[in-house]
Amino acid sequence: MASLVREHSTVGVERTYLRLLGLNSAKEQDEGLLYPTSNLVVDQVERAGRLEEGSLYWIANALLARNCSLGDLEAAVLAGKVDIGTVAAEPRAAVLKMGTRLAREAVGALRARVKSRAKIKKGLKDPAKLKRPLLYQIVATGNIYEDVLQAKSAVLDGIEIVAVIRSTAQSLLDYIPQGATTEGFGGTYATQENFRIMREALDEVGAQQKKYIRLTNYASGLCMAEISLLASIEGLDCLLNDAMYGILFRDINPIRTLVDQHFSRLLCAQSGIWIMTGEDNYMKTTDAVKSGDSVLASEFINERTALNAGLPTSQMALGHAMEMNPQYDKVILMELARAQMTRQIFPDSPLKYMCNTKYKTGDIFMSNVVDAVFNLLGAFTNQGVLLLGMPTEAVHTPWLSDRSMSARNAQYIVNGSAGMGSELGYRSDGFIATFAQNVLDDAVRLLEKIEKIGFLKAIERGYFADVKRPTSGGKGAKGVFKMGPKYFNPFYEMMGSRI
Amino acid sequence: MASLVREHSTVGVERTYLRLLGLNSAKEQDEGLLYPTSNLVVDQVERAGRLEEGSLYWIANALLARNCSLGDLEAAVLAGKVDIGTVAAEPRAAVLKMGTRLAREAVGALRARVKSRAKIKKGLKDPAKLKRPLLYQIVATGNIYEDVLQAKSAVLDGIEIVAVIRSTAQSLLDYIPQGATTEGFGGTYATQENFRIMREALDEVGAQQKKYIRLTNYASGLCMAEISLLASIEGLDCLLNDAMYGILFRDINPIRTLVDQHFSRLLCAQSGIWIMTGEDNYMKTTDAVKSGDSVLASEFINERTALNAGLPTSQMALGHAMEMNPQYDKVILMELARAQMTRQIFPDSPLKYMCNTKYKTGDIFMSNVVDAVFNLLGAFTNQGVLLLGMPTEAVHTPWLSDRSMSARNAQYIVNGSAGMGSELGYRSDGFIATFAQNVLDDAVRLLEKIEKIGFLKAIERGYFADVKRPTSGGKGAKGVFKMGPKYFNPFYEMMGSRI
Amino acid sequence: MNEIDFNNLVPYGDTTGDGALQLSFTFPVEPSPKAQEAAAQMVRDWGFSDVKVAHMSSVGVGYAFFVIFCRTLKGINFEKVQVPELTGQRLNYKEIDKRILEEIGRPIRVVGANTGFDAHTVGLDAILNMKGFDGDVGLERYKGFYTVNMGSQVLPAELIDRALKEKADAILISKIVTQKDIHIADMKDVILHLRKRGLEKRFILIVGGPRVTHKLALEMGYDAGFSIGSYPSDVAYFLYERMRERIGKKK
Amino acid sequence: MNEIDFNNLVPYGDTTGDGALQLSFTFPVEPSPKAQEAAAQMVRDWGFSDVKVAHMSSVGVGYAFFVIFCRTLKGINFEKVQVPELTGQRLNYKEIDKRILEEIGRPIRVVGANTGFDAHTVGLDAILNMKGFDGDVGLERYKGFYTVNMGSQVLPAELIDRALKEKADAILISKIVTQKDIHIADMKDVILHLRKRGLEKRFILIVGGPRVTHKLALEMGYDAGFSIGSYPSDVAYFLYERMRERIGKKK
Ligand code: B12
Ligand code: B12
Ligand SMILES: Cc1ncc(COP(=O)(O)O)c(C=O)c1O
Ligand SMILES: Cc1ncc(COP(=O)(O)O)c(C=O)c1O
Repeated sequence: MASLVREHSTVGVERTYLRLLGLNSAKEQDEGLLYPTSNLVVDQVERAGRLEEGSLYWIANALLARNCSLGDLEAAVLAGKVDIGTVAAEPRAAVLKMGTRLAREAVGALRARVKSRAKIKKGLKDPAKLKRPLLYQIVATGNIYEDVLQAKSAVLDGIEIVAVIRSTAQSLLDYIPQGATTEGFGGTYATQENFRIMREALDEVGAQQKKYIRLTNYASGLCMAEISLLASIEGLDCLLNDAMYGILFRDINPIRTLVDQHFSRLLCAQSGIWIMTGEDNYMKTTDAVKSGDSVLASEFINERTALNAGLPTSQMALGHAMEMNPQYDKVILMELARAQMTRQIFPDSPLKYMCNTKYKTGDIFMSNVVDAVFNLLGAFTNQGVLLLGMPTEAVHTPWLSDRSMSARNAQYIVNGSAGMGSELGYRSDGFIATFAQNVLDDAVRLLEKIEKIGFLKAIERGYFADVKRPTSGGKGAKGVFKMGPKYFNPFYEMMGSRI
Repeated sequence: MASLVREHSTVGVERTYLRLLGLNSAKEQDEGLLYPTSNLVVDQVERAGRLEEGSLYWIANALLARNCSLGDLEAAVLAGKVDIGTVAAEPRAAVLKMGTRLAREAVGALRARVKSRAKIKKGLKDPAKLKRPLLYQIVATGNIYEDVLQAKSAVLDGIEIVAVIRSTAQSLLDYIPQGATTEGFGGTYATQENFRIMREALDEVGAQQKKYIRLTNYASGLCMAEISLLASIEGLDCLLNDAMYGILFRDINPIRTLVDQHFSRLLCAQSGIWIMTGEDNYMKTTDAVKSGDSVLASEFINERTALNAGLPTSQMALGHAMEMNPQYDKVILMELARAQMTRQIFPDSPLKYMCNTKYKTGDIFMSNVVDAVFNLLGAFTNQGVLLLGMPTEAVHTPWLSDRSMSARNAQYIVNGSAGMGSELGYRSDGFIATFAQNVLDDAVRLLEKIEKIGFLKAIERGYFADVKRPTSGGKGAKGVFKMGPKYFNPFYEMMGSRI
Repeated sequence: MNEIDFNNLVPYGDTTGDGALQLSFTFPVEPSPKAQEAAAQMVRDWGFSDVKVAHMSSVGVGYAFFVIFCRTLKGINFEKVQVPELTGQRLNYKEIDKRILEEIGRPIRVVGANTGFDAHTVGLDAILNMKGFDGDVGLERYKGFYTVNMGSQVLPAELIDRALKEKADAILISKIVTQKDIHIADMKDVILHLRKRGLEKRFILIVGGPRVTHKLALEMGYDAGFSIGSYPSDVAYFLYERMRERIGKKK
Repeated sequence: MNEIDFNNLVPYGDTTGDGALQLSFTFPVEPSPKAQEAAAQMVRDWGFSDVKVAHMSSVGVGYAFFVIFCRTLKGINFEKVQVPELTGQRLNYKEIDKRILEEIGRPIRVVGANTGFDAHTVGLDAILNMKGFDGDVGLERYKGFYTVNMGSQVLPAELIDRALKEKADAILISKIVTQKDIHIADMKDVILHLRKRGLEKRFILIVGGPRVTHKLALEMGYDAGFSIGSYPSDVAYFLYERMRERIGKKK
């Protein structure tokens, strides 16, 4: 895996470098669509067949050639007055010098932003330092302003992490929409401006509550690394980001995913962003009782790739979920076994534990009861983050009142059971211990098999989620390229990549 | 206490003896009221100043004097043709012989009834032998026929014990209404015919389900012993019956209560009826966190008085409840501590554990969540009977759908957590253990204080529920009398009283 | 984002003006496609749109239980809703006590009871007894009140006799059970007894309980109604204000 | 006990004919006696009686959430409710398989997909894939079916092309997301595409999903709709019956 990442770059990563330099504007196209400058530039470089030196190189080159500021260059690109791909090549040494300076300044600027956020945090109580688990809810109206109302409402009801769910089609878009958006499908577009609006709102309500409120979005899909960057700039705290989710569930090219992901995680590492992994998804399409081994194996893989990007364990919110059929006998014991096992295997991770969704029905009263059990198991086993369930899970994206009910449910149970984890111990030869041990054994066996054939082969053969994905197939494959011998990328080193 | 019971009888107990002989008819009075024959007779004997020999004596006397069958005598009483109080006295030896024969036959007949019920039970699975906890729900429409529909519904939803809640005013009536009733206030009258109708309905639905369904009512108030008898005759399985409830919460004379109760429990003992005690009530008027000691002390008192009546521990469903304010921190741990403590102190009792009611609000969604926690604690700590909560507890007596929701809640949790009790152990120096130990220590101190001054004094001084009740005061005091030197009562001995 | 229309205030689901609400009920027929369609049609006949039957399941004897989501455009003109509000400022007990002793010059005398069959004393006790409610002490604790709590199942005649005997300024009753509107009947009963004896104006009349609103209380001829979550100090403040009016210190 | 009136079937709370139901909704105003009165009045304006506001609490930003219980006399004439029902007997997979091979003489060819943006494949997979649903095996397992599952986010044109190529007897689509009635729009879309190409009658058309009813499916031009809790064998039986009709074995 490491060598794949060392040898490849992608259009997504290249665009991210440009955005890191500050190229975050967009150009209005036909039908009012706003197409990002970073996409324009990478398209130009690619068209010119120059991508194998890297986009940073050609930007530095253009700056030298035109002897202008980055701002001027950006304006010229937007005005259609310059094509970065066709600017004449300057002497390599000068370009590298310029490029290194640009990169150093960019990384410095980002670090400064991160520091300034740290100040805001300092003035407030940080729930993550005071308690486990934190309470997490989603907003998903499609309209960022309505989202703001709902997010504030959630916070006032006791929520500590707000996730803005993205519009459905976005993960397969190969660019990031621009500006504030008010129409979405099952969620709200992830844009820099939407991030900013929501961040401001949460800072405001957090200040009222004297409590730091975390904001989450998705660094996933074809713009994984770019989203991580915008999230770093706008002060997001967590990002859904998974080693295999895109490959398995969105049919995105495996190499594209691995490369984008490495840089996206480097960014998270330096910005203090928690990654939240997506193992819950394995349980949506298979029987959760049986998928314990793939969940655990995936957690180990996510952990490994995150360590490669320099992410400390404390920033790895590894995912798991309570998704077994509530009608099974002893289902609560099985869920408890899995939750406790995961806690013990990853003691320092702020584990992200997700409520039951698949077996929810329109019986909103029963749904609320299943969530109560989830809350209790989550609190008892000291999970890091509870993704709270909604009584109307099987009906619609949450209404204001659904979120409020869900929060009341969690508040009662989490406060009422505080300290329970240190009160009770497990019988060492009981049903729970045996169940957990079996999952662990199965996962180890699975990982050993994967180790033998290699990660990409394992994916090709459908070891995860019963889905087979060839290494060369999938969406976004065209945006992957082998770095040329002269490829220029000082970022990995500056940001402490271990690959 | 024991000597009080040995020296006193009451009109309630006397009526019970007559009913035991078979005098269960009633006479129509003004306004259609049906006044029981047993009341008529005791009134006659009392008016004649003959009560101190006991009602059985005078019935035997009348039979001898008139040389007729009991049926004829009953008809004559109903027709107003005879006054048992004024029938001339026959020779004592003959009366005693006749009385003894009557009593022996009566007890024999009752035992035969109990045996014939045992046969019905034998053909079915008895949930009490297969699992803990059993699921208990109330019906309370006021109309016995609507009650039947709702009780069957509950059973089909998985309920194993059905309680018919009595109409409010009934506990202070000094006679038992007669016949099927269709009007009640917050409940349905307890009558022999209503018992029969509900028993038949539950036997029917139980047979369909191949499962024995238990029926409960209240042996409480001024007709405590009579209800126990009718319940024995009609095959009820459990009775709410408490050593102090009537005294404290219904202001019934203490001696009346103790005497009635002893005979009522003798009946329960011989009929295999579980008594269910009312300790939950202490928590309704005081803060449940603080009333742990009086609950536990009362359980010890109920246990002692039940043993006096020959009730085995397996028939003592001692009561307790989860009634702490859900907003307290660690409330779930405190409730768990109390539930587990009670379980360990009374390992063989089918403990009756009651859901939270007092802190329920009109937020039916949250109410359902509190019930979920109750169900889990109840199942985890292996309680004998769960009195299931209702989402609409703070709103109205349960609708059909409320009961169904409540049952779904319990089914999921009880099945899902089967065996949990043997999976987890308690830390010996933890919050839970300490909390439980303190309650036990306080209760022991309270019992020691009571022992010093005596039970009646403790009641007079308000040791329980902050209520003070003088020994000579309260309702039904007039119906208590000291047995004369010639008082005749072979029942105690025949039924194995230990007093 | 839409503006809130206060002239036609509709429920809010997740978008201003969406008029979204939830219903649940049981039909006394077996669950079936026909039952589902009947439920949906009935809800549409009631005037709701976008009717979604989210859940249908069998309840016990085979009745059909439904959870339904729907919308409405028919809101309420919020501007025009009139409701008498208890204006009572909230003061703490010491301050109220001080004012009573200073301005009224003697303790206010109150007699309280649960009338009718109602035996739920917790609410009345919370207002009257020493201990109070949720940290707010009861009237008994005030120097500014003389309190008699007659407890439960008291007849109106007994209550009035006692109030006269105690020279009470105010009568407080509690109504918790509401089945078949028994609380309304019992509230009326007390008023009728007072009227019969020509005492309608004699006492400040207060009623409390979970289904009692101030509006209902006024309509029934009481001076105030206190509902869920009332504190003794709310009641104390109201009584203090009324007493000031009675002795002519304020109109 | 009252008799059930099927000509005016009303909800059942705890007494036949009581018409009892539960509502909940949120008002975009602070909780207050005025908000409570407004909520109660609105529910009365909707035609309900005995309106009990059981609960009012503040939601997040200070909106008022209500739980209300009330009654209605306005039921539905149950006798007159018309609903097409899927008559499908329930047979097990082996029996259906046997009949298909005997009576149809060849496997029934089906192509399935999630159309539009919908990526929820679990429901469709439950019907089509080997594994099936809740112990009931999927069509892929039958000898009597040839099954193609195109997965998610398939365009109508692609689906139809594939169905033609596979010489399919039936097309099965799944619609799970229902926000803004997208499931209806997507269902229409497939029909329009078929119509444009003159293929409306060519395939047996089946649609499934949690908010799909058989009635809705028929109205939209499909042959059948399958909702929550459908089993592969239900679908298999329906297809077998339709195929018999198509080959003229049954009218
Ligand atoms: C505790 C309780 C009991 C206890 C009462 C103990 C006691 N001494 O009070 C016991 C176990 C004895 C009991 C018995 C019964 N109960 Co009960 N009980 C309850 C319960 C669980 C809590 C009530 C309570 O204490 N609330 C806490 C207090 C603080 O709240 P509150 O009363 O609303 O008071 C506040 C305000 O309303 C206001 N307020 C109230 N009174 C007053 C008076 C004044 C002057 C003022 C200013 C303010 C004020 O201020 C208070 C503080 O904020 C409720 C369910 C529930 N959660 O509400 C059922 C409930 C009230 N009971 C009910 C019933 C039916 C009964 C029985 C009839 C059942 C039976 N057949 O056996 C019996 C008979 C009682 C009778 N004769 O009235 C029903 C009533 C249904 C209805 N809507 O009509 C309820 C709703 C339960 C249910 N869903 O079935 N009950
Ligand atoms: C699992 C799941 C997912 C998984 C899907 C994995 C997969 N490969 O299918 C993942 C995590 C990917 C996902 C993503 C999203 N989801 Co989703 N998801 C669910 C969930 C939890 C369960 C659905 C499910 O699998 N049910 C089990 C199956 C067996 O039931 P079923 O689909 O109803 O199928 C049965 C019948 O309907 C019928 N049937 C169904 N199809 C067919 C077809 C035929 C031919 C036949 C005969 C029968 C038939 O037979 C089946 C068996 O009985 C539901 C919530 C819930 N509990 O319902 C939300 C839910 C459906 N999702 C929702 C949303 C909004 C999304 C997202 C848009 C959120 C976002 N912005 O990221 C995304 C995007 C997905 C997209 N592009 O469509 C909403 C939809 C809201 C609405 N009413 O419109 C729901 C209701 C959750 C919610 N409350 O917000 N989701
Ligand atoms: C890691 C990850 N990314 C993304 C998503 C969201 O889906 P989409 O691919 O539509 O953005 C999920 C959903 O659970 C996820 O776990
Ligand atoms: C022992 C006992 N008896 C009776 C009752 C019922 O009340 P009443 O006295 O109105 O019959 C209860 C209620 O909890 C009880 O616990």
